[in-house]
Amino acid sequence: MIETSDAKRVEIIIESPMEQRLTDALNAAGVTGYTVLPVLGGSGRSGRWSREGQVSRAGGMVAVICIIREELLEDLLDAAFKVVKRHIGVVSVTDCQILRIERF
Amino acid sequence: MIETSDAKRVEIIIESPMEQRLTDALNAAGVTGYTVLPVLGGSGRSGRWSREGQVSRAGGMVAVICIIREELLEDLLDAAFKVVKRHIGVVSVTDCQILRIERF
Amino acid sequence: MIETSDAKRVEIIIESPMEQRLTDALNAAGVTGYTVLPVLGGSGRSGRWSREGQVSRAGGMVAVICIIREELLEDLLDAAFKVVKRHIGVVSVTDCQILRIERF
Amino acid sequence: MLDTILGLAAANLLSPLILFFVLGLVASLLRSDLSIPEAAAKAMSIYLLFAIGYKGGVSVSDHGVDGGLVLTLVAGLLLSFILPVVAFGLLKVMTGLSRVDAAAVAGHYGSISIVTFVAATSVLQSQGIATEGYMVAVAAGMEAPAILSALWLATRGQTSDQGTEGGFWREIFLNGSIVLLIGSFVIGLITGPKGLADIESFIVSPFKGVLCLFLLDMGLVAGRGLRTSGNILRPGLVLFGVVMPLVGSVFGFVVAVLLGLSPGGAMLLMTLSASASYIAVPAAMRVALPEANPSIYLTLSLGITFPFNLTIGIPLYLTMATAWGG
Amino acid sequence: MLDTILGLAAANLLSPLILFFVLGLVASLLRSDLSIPEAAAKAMSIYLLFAIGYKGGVSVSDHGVDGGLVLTLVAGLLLSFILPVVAFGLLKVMTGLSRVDAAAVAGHYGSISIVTFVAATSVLQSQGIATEGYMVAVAAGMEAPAILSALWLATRGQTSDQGTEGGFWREIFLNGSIVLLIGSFVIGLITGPKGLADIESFIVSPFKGVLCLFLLDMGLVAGRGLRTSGNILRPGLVLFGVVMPLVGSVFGFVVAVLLGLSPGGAMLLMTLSASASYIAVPAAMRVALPEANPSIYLTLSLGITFPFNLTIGIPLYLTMATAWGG
Amino acid sequence: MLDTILGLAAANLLSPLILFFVLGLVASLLRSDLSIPEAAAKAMSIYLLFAIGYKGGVSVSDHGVDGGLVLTLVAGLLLSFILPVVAFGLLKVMTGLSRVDAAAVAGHYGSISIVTFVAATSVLQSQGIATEGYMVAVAAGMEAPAILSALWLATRGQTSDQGTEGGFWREIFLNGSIVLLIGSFVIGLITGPKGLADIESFIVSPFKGVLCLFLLDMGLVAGRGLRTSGNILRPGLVLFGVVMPLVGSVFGFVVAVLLGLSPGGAMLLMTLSASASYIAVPAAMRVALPEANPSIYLTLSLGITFPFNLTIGIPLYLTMATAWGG
Ligand SMILES: Nc1ncnc2c1ncn2[C@@H]1O[C@H](COP(=O)(O)O)[C@@H](O)[C@H]1O
Ligand SMILES: Nc1ncnc2c1ncn2[C@@H]1O[C@H](COP(=O)(O)O)[C@@H](O)[C@H]1O
Ligand SMILES: Nc1ncnc2c1ncn2[C@@H]1O[C@H](COP(=O)(O)O)[C@@H](O)[C@H]1O
Ligand code: NA
Ligand code: NA
Ligand code: NA
Repeated sequence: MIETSDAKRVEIIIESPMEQRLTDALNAAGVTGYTVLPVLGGSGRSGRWSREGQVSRAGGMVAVICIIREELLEDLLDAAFKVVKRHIGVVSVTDCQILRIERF
Repeated sequence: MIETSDAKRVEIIIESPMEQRLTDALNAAGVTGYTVLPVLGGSGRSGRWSREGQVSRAGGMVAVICIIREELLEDLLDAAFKVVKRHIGVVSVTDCQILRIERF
Repeated sequence: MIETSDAKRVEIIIESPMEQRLTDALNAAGVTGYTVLPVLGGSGRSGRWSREGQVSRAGGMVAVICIIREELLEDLLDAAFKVVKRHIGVVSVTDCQILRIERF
Repeated sequence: MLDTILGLAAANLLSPLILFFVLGLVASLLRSDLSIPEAAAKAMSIYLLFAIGYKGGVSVSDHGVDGGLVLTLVAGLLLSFILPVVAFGLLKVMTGLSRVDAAAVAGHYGSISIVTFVAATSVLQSQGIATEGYMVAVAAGMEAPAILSALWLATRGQTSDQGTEGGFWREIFLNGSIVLLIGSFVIGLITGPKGLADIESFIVSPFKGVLCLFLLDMGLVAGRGLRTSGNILRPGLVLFGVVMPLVGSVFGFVVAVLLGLSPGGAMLLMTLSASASYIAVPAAMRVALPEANPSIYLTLSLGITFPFNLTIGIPLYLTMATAWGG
Repeated sequence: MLDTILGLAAANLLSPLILFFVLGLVASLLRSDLSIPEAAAKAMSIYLLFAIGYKGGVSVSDHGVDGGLVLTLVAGLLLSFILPVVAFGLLKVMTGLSRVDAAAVAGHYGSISIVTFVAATSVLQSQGIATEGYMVAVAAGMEAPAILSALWLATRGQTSDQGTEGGFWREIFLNGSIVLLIGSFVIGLITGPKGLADIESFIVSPFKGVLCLFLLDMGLVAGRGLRTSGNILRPGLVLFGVVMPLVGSVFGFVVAVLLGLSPGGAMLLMTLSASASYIAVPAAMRVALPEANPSIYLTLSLGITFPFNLTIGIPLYLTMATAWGG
Repeated sequence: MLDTILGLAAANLLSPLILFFVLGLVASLLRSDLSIPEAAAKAMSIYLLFAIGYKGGVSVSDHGVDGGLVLTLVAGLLLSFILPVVAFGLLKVMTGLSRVDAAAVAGHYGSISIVTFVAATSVLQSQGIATEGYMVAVAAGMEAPAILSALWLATRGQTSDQGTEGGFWREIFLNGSIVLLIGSFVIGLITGPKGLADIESFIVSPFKGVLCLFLLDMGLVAGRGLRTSGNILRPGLVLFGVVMPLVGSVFGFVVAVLLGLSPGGAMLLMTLSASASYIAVPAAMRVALPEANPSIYLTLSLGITFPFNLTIGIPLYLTMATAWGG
């Protein structure tokens, strides 16, 4: 059977204007990769919004998914937190198994 | 180190025409927020579909992600289930850790 | 209360040109369904890319989410691995609970 | 008579409009990856609604509003209410569909396909046949009522427990295409020919070209539907998909005669009655009748009735309308 | 005098441009699901920037570059720097906004709304009033400086710790709309009327029609904002949203007189000073002043000031400019 | 002779088309966030394929189909098969690429870039030089065969184990751009000038303007590629990116002479042979040769060869073709 290895899946939902800063921070924290997903809309303490309601880049958000070796988690969370702390957004971490750990 | 708290990540894949009803139900169930992701296509018991194959709003689906405190899970699932029960779609729940629990 | 059942959530990030081949392989492996999410961009060993930088279908990626009964996991991973092994991309597996297990 | 139909049909079949639809159909049946981005398709449909609504309003402001508008609008609403009942009856006779599926399908045939309407107007135009500008308002009016009939047919006796609360009816009657069509119509009515002059080179000249691209996309979508769900189409269903538009067009014809519409107007009312919705109604059905199988009504409406109207129906209705008119 | 204003306002209010904006506003206040795909809206704004920048460049190449360009550009930069300070003062007097919120709002009013500018040019055009082609370059120049003032107003004393590193200023001064506007302007300047002839039927004839659809979308967005965040608009804020453009236009007027601009040019500079940004500045504020509440500045700029300028402001500024000019 | 080239090159370099490409290139090298939504870019490329295919078909229906079409088509297929072998040889000599990388790159140069082709036709048009309408069919024909050569070059001896099953070849030969180009060509052939009259103001007048915006996007994409992967471009590779188009154009020239094409036709065949794919081939390579590094072939084709052909190549090929032709 294919062997899998334990890892962490970090999902960060953040405002589009901060995307570049976040991914730079992630790279600085030593992650080997990440994936950015589009977001259609959402709701939170700062209210409800939807992609179609945006004239401005300001409004939108993106979801950044980053799968990492467990030992990297703390550095990543520190880096991510520095970027999001003054901003709206959500950070969640899930345990996962991955194939091809050597790639991470 | 940054401290994280246990929470639940609920992912609901549902037909676009039901999105508004679902998010209303979630709010009613007391969730503090949610995020809606676009879906390109998929397959299930009701067959295969793809975004580009849609002339009609009817066809598409969206993925609603809702991160909540564990104690809220039951109410959320009840609320979500009421909306999806007659409809196609998928509901899954994952354990996760989050930053800034005070925001949830 | 609504009863949930244990299942696995498999997330496969793969190049768009391979999407069809992957989903065919998943169907062959007996999955009852899957959902395809668009990807805006990302970064990995093969470098950084973004949707807007693409003239060509070649560049983009998609995220395929497949929720399955635990007993199906091995077959699915075998099938998925055959498709991705020569390609870039990431496969991760998470434990989850689902409603309406009978649909899977 | 017959040869006029055939002549028209032939001319129609060899027009760029139809040929691009066929191209799309063939491309997706051959599983080419040709596709129009969803946003572009939506933008084109917005353009078509905007242009046709506005031009309709302008032409009404030209000829002045008369009682005809109100009467025809009312007649259109009634047709939209009644045709689903007719369709439901036919379905019960011709197919083995469950009541819910039959009701959902019936709803589609009471409502209208705006692209079929647009194609019909562009045929009239190339034939130089005038028509009542307010027909676009009638088209908008006919979109929604059929949905009420469908729900009634589906839930006679017991009342549906969900989905049809207040919000539902707002969604139906304020759905994007109705609002845009009526809104552009009213704006055309207010600004009149002077306003049209301003934006003519945007909404008039490129119109047919955009319609070609849009029909290419319709062909792609219809083909995809036939490829993935064609197996659902039992002979009885396919037959219904061809017979129902003819029946609908007869209803439209009779009403047009009673109203004394111009040949052009009569032909448009026939086309509206003959056409089946694939936008407003499917969305409504997913919300209110989720048990109804969407593959059935979408494949039937898009894969059978739409192509039939586009190719054979439109020239046929035109011949009938003009034969009577003149 | 007054009746000219009213006459112009009336004519303006009944133009397709305004009416489609109103349609969008009404549709979203009624919670219709009418919407323009994001990609289509972005494509339209790219088209508008491309067309207006290019035409401006061509007209300059026609009349030759004079010192006016440089002087007016400098004056525009200064207005963009100063107006936020004025706005900040007014906000402190008229509203109870926190310093950060007030600074963020003020920044929007120093910067400009390109759609308001485009609407103004199309009014001038239909009035057959000529204008300095380089005003589009001035418009581009006025987008960013206000952001510096806003940050200074927000962080006087302590320096903001984050977001405003090198990358930030590149984002601001090389943001897409500035680059496209200036780039198209320069290309128009180089290729001149000969180049224009090549692409005229793309950037000139359909222009007004595209602008109608774009304003429809602006109406939808503004309406959505008012619906979801209207409650934020305390009377003081609403009043500010109407008074500030008037104040701004006076600044613009004075500067225009000092520069000796043509009536058309004066009217455009007034419109630029009166308009509030809703693209470049909000994005910058989210990065550099995340504590400022976006609902306040977006709703104010899009929901109050934009409609005000579009409906009442533009004819008013035009009357003032021409009254003085002639 | 030389001064004609230079004259043409200069005129070409100062055309809006090139300048907008340069604008895009500069903007993304400066890391501006200017970008065209993916859906809009795809819609524009669909528009260009639709318009150029259709116009080609119409012009053939005008002058009637002759043996030239078939002969030239066959010649084009052969060029597409052979050029990758030539490119592969050059790469082995000029660069240190692995066999797989070299084969993948070679495949791109056997196939074609439709935008380069479109730019060439619009240059011919502004020069008032006629050409064989069926060249668009030849362009479509040349897209795919090079892929076979590339796979053969990569896997000589051992056979690739995956990806190239039936489905693969359908993807290649029925890829969207081939189907749309051929389909529109055939429709143009059927409907002829009468059909063109219907949609002329959609596919003819705005054509050049759309092409400007599309080249702006190409510039943005090319610039992004150069910025992120420019380091991959060793001198040998860059040289190849300039030499190979020249070699290809000579092949095209010889074939054109043998076929006795018109100067316009010859220039287009040279352009096709000189241009490198960045749509069909990269996708095919990702599936069938995933080990080949996409940054190499995409950066080379988009960042070096495309700009070279657009700026220097096209006027050069035109001069050669006309010099011989007349
Ligand atoms: N509990 C949650 N679950 C999922 N997404 C959330 C949640 N809370 C906030 N979000 C997302 O984060 C954005 C900002 O949230 P907030 O900072 O609470 O305004 C929202 O628009 C949502 O897209
Ligand atoms: N096992 C699954 N994993 C992920 N998504 C699924 C699964 N089953 C169904 N879906 C999604 O839910 C939609 C409806 O599924 P169904 O109700 O089975 O037709 C499908 O089109 C998929 O997008
Ligand atoms: N650690 C990771 N977490 C999330 N996504 C990743 C990760 N590594 C790679 N990816 C995604 O997979 C794509 C290809 O990765 P690679 O094969 O490493 O070049 C990247 O562009 C990302 O979209
Ligand atoms: Na009907
Ligand atoms: Na201003
Ligand atoms: Na070539």
